Amino acid sequence: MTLENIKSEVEAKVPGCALEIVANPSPSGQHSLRIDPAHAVAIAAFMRDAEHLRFDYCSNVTGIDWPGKEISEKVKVKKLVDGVEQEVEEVRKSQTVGHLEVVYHLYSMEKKHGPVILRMRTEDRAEKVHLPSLTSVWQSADFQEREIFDLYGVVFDGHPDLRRILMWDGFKDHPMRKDYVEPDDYEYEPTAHDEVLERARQHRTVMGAQ
Amino acid sequence: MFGEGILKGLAETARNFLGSYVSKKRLTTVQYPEERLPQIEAYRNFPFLVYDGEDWQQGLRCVSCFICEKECPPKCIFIEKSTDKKPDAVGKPQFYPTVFNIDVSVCMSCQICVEVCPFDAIKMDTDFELSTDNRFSGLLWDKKHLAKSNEHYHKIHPTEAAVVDAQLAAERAKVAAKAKAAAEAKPAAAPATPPPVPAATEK
Amino acid sequence: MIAATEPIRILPKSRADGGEGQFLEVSMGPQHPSTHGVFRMDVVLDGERIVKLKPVFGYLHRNHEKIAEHETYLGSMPYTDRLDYFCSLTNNWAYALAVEKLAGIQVPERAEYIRIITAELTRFQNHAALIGFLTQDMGASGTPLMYAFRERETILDLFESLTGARMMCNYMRFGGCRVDLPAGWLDHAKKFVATLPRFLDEFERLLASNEILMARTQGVGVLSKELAVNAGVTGPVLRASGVNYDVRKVDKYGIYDRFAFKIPMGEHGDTYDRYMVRLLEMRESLNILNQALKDIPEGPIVDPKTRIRGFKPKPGEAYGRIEAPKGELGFYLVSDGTSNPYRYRVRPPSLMNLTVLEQLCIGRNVADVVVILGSIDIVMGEVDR
Amino acid sequence: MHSAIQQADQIFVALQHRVAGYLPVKFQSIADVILSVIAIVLVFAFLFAVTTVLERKGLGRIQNRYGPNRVGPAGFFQPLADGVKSLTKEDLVPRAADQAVHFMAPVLLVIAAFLAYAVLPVGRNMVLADLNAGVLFFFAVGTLVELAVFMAGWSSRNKYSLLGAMRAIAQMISYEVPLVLASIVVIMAAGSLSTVSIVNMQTGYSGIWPHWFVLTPWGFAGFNLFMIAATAESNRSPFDLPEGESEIIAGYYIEYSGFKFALFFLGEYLGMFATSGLAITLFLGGWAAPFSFLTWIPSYLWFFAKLLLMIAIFIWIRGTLPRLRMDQLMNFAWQFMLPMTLINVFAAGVWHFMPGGVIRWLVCAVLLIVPAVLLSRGLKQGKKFEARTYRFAE
Repeated sequence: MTLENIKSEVEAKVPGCALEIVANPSPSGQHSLRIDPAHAVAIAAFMRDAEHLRFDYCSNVTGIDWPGKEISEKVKVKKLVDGVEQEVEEVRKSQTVGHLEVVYHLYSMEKKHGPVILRMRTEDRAEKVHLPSLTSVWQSADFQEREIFDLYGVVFDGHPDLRRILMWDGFKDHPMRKDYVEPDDYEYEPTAHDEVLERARQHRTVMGAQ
Repeated sequence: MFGEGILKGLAETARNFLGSYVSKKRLTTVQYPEERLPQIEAYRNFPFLVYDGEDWQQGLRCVSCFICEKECPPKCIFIEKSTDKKPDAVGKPQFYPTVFNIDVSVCMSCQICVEVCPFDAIKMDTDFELSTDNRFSGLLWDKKHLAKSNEHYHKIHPTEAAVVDAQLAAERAKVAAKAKAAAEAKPAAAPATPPPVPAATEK
Repeated sequence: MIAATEPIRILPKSRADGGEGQFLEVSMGPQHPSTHGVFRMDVVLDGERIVKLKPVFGYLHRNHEKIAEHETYLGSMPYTDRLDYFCSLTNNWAYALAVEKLAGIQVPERAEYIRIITAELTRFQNHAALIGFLTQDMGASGTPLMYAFRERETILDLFESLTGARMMCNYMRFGGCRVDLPAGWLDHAKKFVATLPRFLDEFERLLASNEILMARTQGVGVLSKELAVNAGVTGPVLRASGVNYDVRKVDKYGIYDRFAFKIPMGEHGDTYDRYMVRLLEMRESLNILNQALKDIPEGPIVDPKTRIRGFKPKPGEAYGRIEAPKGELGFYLVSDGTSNPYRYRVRPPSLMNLTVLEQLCIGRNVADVVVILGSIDIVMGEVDR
Repeated sequence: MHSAIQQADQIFVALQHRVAGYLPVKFQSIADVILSVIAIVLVFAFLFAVTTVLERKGLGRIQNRYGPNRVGPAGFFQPLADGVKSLTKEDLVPRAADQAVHFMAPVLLVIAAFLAYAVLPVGRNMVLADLNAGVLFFFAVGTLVELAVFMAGWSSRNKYSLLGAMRAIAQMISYEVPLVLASIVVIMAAGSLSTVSIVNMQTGYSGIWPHWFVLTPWGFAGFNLFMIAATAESNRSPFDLPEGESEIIAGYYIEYSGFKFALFFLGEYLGMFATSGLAITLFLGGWAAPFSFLTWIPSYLWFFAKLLLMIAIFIWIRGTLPRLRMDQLMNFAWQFMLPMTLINVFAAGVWHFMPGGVIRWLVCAVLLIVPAVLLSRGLKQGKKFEARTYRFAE
C-alpha cells in the first residue's frame, strides 16, 4: 500500500480534493501527502474509516513555520546613467509569502501500518491562517492543535476548545514562529557573557556580575 | 474472603519492619555526612580545566579554541583568548585563555564540552559539595577555580586519565620528533625562537 | 496576529440554570500534592462528584522545541533528558532514533543491546516508581513507594556507573552510545536483575490483592477501546484497555525482534488494569533484560563514521518513535541542511494520555480523580516541554 | 513483699493524697482533681511526643528507612525540635477566615480530647472521675471533636477545608453509631456504664487466663468492630479521608500553620489514645495484667503497655493500607459495621442466657462468623472486586 495508491483512492472517494505527494529527500523516506484544507475533514474521515486503510490513530500533529523568503534576482535594466542609456544590472528583491504548515502523522492500530503523513498549508502567516480542525476525526489532535494554535497561531476552525494551552491566557505572540522576538523583560540570571546580560544590564544594575 | 489481601499486606510490612533490623541490605539509607558511598568512577558533575605540572597557569592544557563555548548547549562557558602564546600540553606554542568562566548555575553537566574538546583540556569533576552564599558570583567559576591538576584527574577518573595520558604522551613524542627533524633540517637557524607550527587540527 | 481567546471561566451552575443546587469550583493544583508536578485541574464539583474538569498546564513550559532550533543536533540531547526526567535514557533513544532515521545512520549491534538494556531498566524503574506514586495517591503513606525507590536506587546506581549521572544521563549518541560498559557492569547488572523478581513478588503481595486497593481502582476511570485509540492514548494505558499496540512489536525498532517477550493486555480498561498491566510489564522487561544481558556481543559501540561536531544531515524530515515507559515517544525532525534542526518536535506520551482525563473523571469522586491521574502517569516536564 | 507490690501499684495515688494532704480539708478534693488533671495533661502530652517519634521511626522501619535519628539520642528529642519549629513558625490566618472560630477550633479540639481522659481508669484507683455514666460521658465528649473539626473547616474559608470538614462530619457521625453499639455488649455484660466497674469485672482470673471480655466470641467481635470504628473516629489510616493528603491536601486544617497546626496534631493523637484507652478499658481488661502470675507489675504499667501496643498496631496499619473512598467508607459503615454490631449485641444476649460450655462458644461463633462472611461477600459482590487474570499478546 503505497502513498500513490492512497492518493488515487482518496481522490476517487473524495471528489474535488487536490492531493499532492511531497517527496522527502532524507534517508528516512517518509514521504507525505499534502491535502487541501477544504476537503481535509472528509479525507481524514475516509482514511480513518476505509476498510483497508483504517488510520485510526493520529500520533503526532505538528506545526512548521515557513516564513517568506527574500528572493533576489539579477535583472538587466536599461537606465539613464549620466545622460546615456546603459544596460545596468540591478538586484531586484521580492518577498515570497510564507506559510504555516500542519503535519499529521497517522498510524493504524488495527492494521499496524503507517505512518502516512498528511500536510496542510495556510495561505499566509498573517491573516489567512485558518485550517480545518481534525479533532472531530481524531480526538488526539485536540491538545496538539491547541498547541499549534498557541505556538504558531494557526486557527483551527471547528476545534471544540481552541484556547492557549502552554502559554498563559493573554499572551500576545506565537513563540514558535521563526520571526518571534523574545521579550527582554523576563527574569534573568546574570550569566557571565552573552547579550542577555547586556540587555539585562540595561534594565537594572546587576548584582554580582562583572 | 474479605481481608485476606489486607492481612497479606500487613504480613509483608511486618517482614520489612523486622527485616530492617536484621539485614543491613534492606536499609538503603546512607547517613550522608558521616557515611559516604564509594565514588563511582564515571560520575560527573561540573567541568574543570586540566593542567600539567606544578604551575596551573603555565600547565593549562586549554588553547582557547572556543569549540566548547560554541557547542555548550546552555551556553555557560565564556572564553577570552590571549594575544601571546605559550607551549601547550604537547609542546606546541598555542594561545591560552586569559578568561575562562563557567557559570555553574547554568551548566547542566552534560559533558558535551568534554566530548568535543580536541585537546583533552576540559574534564568533568566529581565534587558535589558546592554550596555557596552568593548565587551569582559564587557560582560563576573563573579560570583559577576551574584549574585542577592532572593528578586530581587521575584520582577521580583513573582509567580515563590513563588513556588520555597515553594519547598525550604519543602526541608529545610526535611533536618532539617533528621539532627534532625540523631542527636537524635547519641546523643553522637560530634556536632562540621555536618554528611556527600550524594550529593543531588533527583529531 | 490572532489574539488569544477569552480565558476559561467555569461558572457554577446554580439552581436557576437547571442545576441541582450550587456547584463548587475547585482549582486542584498547581500546588496540589498529587498532581504529579505543576499541573492544574479546574474542577467543578457537585458535592464530591466531578461535573466538569479542565486540565490546565504550561507552568513548566520552557519551549524546549524552540531551544532545540537554536542548538546543534547533539546539543539537544541533554535537553531530552529533561523531558520525562524519570526516563532520560528512553528519551535519548527516541531522539537518537529520529536523527538516525533523518541521516541514515546505522547503529552497531553492541550499542543496540546496550540501548535495550538501559531502556528496559528505565521501564522497570519508571513503572515501579509509578505504582509507588499511585498507591501514595491512594493514601498508602509511602510504603510501596519506598520499596520501589529502594530498587530504583540500585538501577540509578547502574545508570550512574555507566553514564555518569543518575537521572540526566545524556548517554545515547547518533549511531550508538557515548561510552562502553565499564568493567564488571554486566555482571553487576545480571546479579541485580536476578534479585528483581523477588522484589516484584513482594510488591505484589503487598498490594495486588489488597481489598482496599481493588475497591479503589476496579471500575474506576474506565477507558473504552474506541476512545483510547481515537484519543491517541498509548503505552500501558492503551494496552490496559485491551488494544494490542506496542511500538516495540509494531516497529521492531532497534533489535526488539530478536527478543521473546509478551505484552500484557487489560480487559476492562480501568485503573486496576492499568496498575496490573504495568506490574506484568515489569516482569516482561526482566525477560528482555535477561536475554539481552546474556547475548550482548563485543564490538564497537558507536558508528565510527558519525561525527560529533559539524553534524549536518541532508534536508528532509523524519519521525522516529519508540515505546517509552509512558507510551509512544516520537521525535519529528525537519532538517534544512544546516547543523541545527529546522523543526524539532516532541510527541510526548504524557500529553496525549491526558487528552482523555476529562472523559475518565466526569461523574467520579475527587478521590478518584487523583487515582485516575496517577494511573495515567504523567510527568510535567514532558507535558509542558 | 506483698505490700511492696501494693505500694508500687499505688505510688501515684499515695503521692496525690500526700500532696493534697498538706492543704486544708476544704480544698483537698479540688486539689486532688487539679493534681489529676495536671498528671493527665503531662502524661498524655508526653505520650503524644513519644508517639510521634515512634510513629515516624516505625513507619520508617516499615519502609526500610531509619526515621528521625538526628536530634538527641536515636532521634528521641525530635518532638522538642518539632515543637520549637511549630512555635517559631508564622501563624497564618486567611484574611477571609472567621478569625474567632478559626482560633477556637484547635483549642476546643484539644480540650475535648483531654476531657475524655476524665473517665479512663489508667490504673487501680487511678481515675479522675468515676462517673456512673462514664462510657456515656466519653462518647458525649467525643462528639465535641466533631464540632471542633467542623469549626476549623468552616472558618478557614477554603474549599478544601470545607470538603474535609464535610467528610469528617459524615464519617464521624456514621462511625459513632457502630462505635457505641460495639461497646454496648460490654455494658450489657457488666451491667454498668461506669468504666471503673467495667474494669473491675475483668480483673479476675480462671487459672492463669484473665476474664477479659475480648476472650469471648462477642467480645472478640466487639473489640474488632470497636477498633475499626475507633480508627475511623480518630481519622487514622485507612480511614483518614478527612485529611486525605493526596486528595484534599490536609482537609479541615489546611489553613492552619505553626502551633495551631501542632494543636490539631495533638488533638488527633489524643483522640486516638482516648479511644484506644476506652477499647482497653472495655475489652482488654483495663489495667489488669494479662496473666495471673504477672499481677505483681503495677497496674498503670499494664495500661500503658496495652496502649502502646494499640498504637503500634495503628502505626502498622498506617504503614500498609491505602485509603478508602468516601462512598466505600459510608457503605462499610452502614452495610457492614452497623448490622454486625447489632448481630453482636444479639450474640452477646444469646451468650448471656446460654449455659456455659463448648456449645455456647460454638453457637456464638457461628452467629457471628456466618453474618460476617455473608456481609463481606455482599460488600464485594455489588462491586465485583476480584483478583483478575490477564492475557498476553505476542
